[in-house]
Amino acid sequence: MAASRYAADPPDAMRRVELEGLTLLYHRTSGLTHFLAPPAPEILDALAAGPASAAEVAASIGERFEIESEDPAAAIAARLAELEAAGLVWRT
Amino acid sequence: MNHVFGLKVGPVSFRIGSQWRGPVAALRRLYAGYPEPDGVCDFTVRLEAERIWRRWLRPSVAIRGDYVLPDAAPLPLAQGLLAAEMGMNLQMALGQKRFLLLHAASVERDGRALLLTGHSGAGKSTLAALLGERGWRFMGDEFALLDLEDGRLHPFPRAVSLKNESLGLLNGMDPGRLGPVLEGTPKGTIRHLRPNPEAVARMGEAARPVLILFPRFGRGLEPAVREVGAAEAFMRLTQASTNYVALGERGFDALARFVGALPSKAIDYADTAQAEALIDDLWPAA
Amino acid sequence: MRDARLLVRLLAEPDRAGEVRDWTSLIALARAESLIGSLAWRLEGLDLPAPVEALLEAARRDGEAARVQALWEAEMARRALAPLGIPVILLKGTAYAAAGLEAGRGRSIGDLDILVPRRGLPDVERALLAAGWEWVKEDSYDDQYYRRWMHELPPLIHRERDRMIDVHHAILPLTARPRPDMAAMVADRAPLADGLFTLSPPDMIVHAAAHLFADGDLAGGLRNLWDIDRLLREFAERDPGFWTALRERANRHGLLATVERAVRLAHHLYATPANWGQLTVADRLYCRRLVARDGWGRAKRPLTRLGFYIRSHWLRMPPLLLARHLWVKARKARR
Amino acid sequence: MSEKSDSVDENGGTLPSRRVVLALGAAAASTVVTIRPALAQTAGSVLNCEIPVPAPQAGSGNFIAADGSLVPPGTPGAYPPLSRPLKGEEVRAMLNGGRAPAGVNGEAAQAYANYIRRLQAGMSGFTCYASLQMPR
Repeated sequence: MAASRYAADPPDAMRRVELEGLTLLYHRTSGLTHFLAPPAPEILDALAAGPASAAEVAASIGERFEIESEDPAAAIAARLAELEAAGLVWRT
Repeated sequence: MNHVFGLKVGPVSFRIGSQWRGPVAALRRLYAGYPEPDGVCDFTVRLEAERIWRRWLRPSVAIRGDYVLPDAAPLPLAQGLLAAEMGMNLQMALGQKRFLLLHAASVERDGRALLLTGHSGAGKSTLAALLGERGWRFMGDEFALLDLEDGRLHPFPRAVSLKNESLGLLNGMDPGRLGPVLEGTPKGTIRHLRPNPEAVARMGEAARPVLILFPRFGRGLEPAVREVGAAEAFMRLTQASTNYVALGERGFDALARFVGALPSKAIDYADTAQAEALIDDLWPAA
Repeated sequence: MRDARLLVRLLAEPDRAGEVRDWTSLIALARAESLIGSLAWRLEGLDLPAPVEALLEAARRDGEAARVQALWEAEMARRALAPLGIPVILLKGTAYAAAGLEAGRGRSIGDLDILVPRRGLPDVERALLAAGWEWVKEDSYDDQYYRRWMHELPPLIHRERDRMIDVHHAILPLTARPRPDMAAMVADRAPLADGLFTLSPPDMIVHAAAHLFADGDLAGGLRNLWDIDRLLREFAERDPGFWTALRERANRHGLLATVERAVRLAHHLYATPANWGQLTVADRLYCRRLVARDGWGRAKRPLTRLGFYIRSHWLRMPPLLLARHLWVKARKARR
Repeated sequence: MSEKSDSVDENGGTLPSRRVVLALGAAAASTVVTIRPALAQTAGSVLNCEIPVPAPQAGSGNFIAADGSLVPPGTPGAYPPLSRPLKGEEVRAMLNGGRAPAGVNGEAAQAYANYIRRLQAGMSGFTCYASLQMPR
């Protein structure tokens, strides 16, 4: 089975304000406000380029950051599931 | 409706209709000196019998109006004034969309406003009423209205509702400013206090907010001050607002600007003298 | 203000706003009829007293927020149901908003209403439950009653977003006497850009009319009739053959009389450009019922209302079934 | 997030910029919190409300199990419906301090409290419950 690919709204569908290391995000499509902790904003940044699988998201983040995690794949999958439940990403 | 009363409080006007004379007579006394609505009212409140016969037989007042909550329970006619107050609060909580509505008290000095917010029992009403008699201008004890365009606070100086232990504050107060003692209400004994003439005369003057306080009251608490981060303040204020979500992006922008521009602090106090001292300490730096 | 006639007149002819003497009553009445958003849009740009304009501006923004929320709920349902490959047809307010129709402007939108083919119901139910929706009611009688006799699943609510969804497989209860051709309705659906659908224009009117008269006691009827006026104007403007298509379609669903009455009432109250004959005696009773609200927002004419309430139950169920329904409800109330 | 000073890569060259360390969090951690509408604090000042236990539309004859779920009448260990709706203040006391309403024993009160916590929008009593909840 092919891995799920995830998509996110384009950056102009969101208003982001940084407050003390957290990202306050207003999602125009839903009218909802979310508080995001790292790495959720970085995942949205990675998806701004277009749909990607969890592994591709991890790779893209790895290019910009030094990743600190026991199990990066599981952690990214868990973060994507949270973003999906909030409606910020969806499976294509 | 048989008895009608119009009332303007800050930038908001109400039309209150009642099937009984009592509640409207009490409102007229309590709000003597308040301006009348100019032209159109933002909200309509109706005080009416739940069932036709309940107008005469053990009369009870159902709180109705433009916006209603299905679970609201009626009050005995003797508490009609409280029903009117709750009716106005309900319209604000459910229907106010012109301002970001914060469940908070506010007072002003030298054109700068202090916002006090926290859940029931934190002492906002008592503190605002007290400060309003001691050189501050009382702006409101229940709702603060944040302007979505310019970020200023609009006054909403309704009568202060004091409960139970706080009633001591009314000792020595001009009896002409007091409402009737309402006993046995769902919140205990309640008595209303009309804000002083300055607060009423200046109800049209908005003020720039400079400090947010989250007071916490408790016997045995040591007086203390704690910094509240902007993110926490944002979160807490969304939960203190009934219309934050409904205002959409404008609410988001207004609130993000608000918490970004102002210091927020939590204060603990065990009596009003301690709270006053803490506020006096914090105010000059704000 | 003794009834809602002034509100009706202003919706039809906004230029007469200068005649309003009592804005407070008009606004209370419009709020009570859920027409404040529609009124605010109709009066946009007119020279109104500043406090009135401020209130209407807030109502327009509020309507916009409601639209965003309703479309979001539809999108979340789409994401949950997309893997099933079943057509999902938006109904009522959400459909008007999603299709960008004038009827959706400023309209308050409550629950999300969707229509799916009846054979797809079990899958839809499972997919929604898996995506965070939960049953609102736990009573088994109501549940059976819904499944056996109604045209929709028992209502579901999303546990995070607190929004309800009504999943219909027909536009009228299965017990109602007219039996619309649901297969035809589903087959003629109109696609939206995102993979969801609405009903075809004639079916949208048929559904709105059926909803107005046959399904309910005419509560909120003024707003539902306003929907019909807006839809009729827009569809007729787009397609000159629309009126004929509407008659044919209504006839096919066994709802011609219902649609005709809706058109007559809309013409009478909102000056919809379609003269489908004189008002009947019954029509006049409907009009009385529709405008029965005063300037304090209070419902008037309790007897007229009661008559319509009884009638609404009568229409939904054959008499024997109705008796059984009322009997079970009464026994439950006594327990 | 923290920053590491310039590091040397495997080829012996210096990376052009400092790399930011990004912790991905444990699988069970939570990084998204959504703001929900609040009638919250306006609570007591706004209304004097009542909560029927259970809500009529949830089946008024049903009993309430210890975890607050509805079960058929007579289920062992479950509690009968309350004959009168609870007042907002009674509910607040029950939820906050565990104080039982007059005429209700402690264990039953626990079950009723759990029932109220499970109320959902659309059910009788929900708006009252929502308005009684306090922000954390």
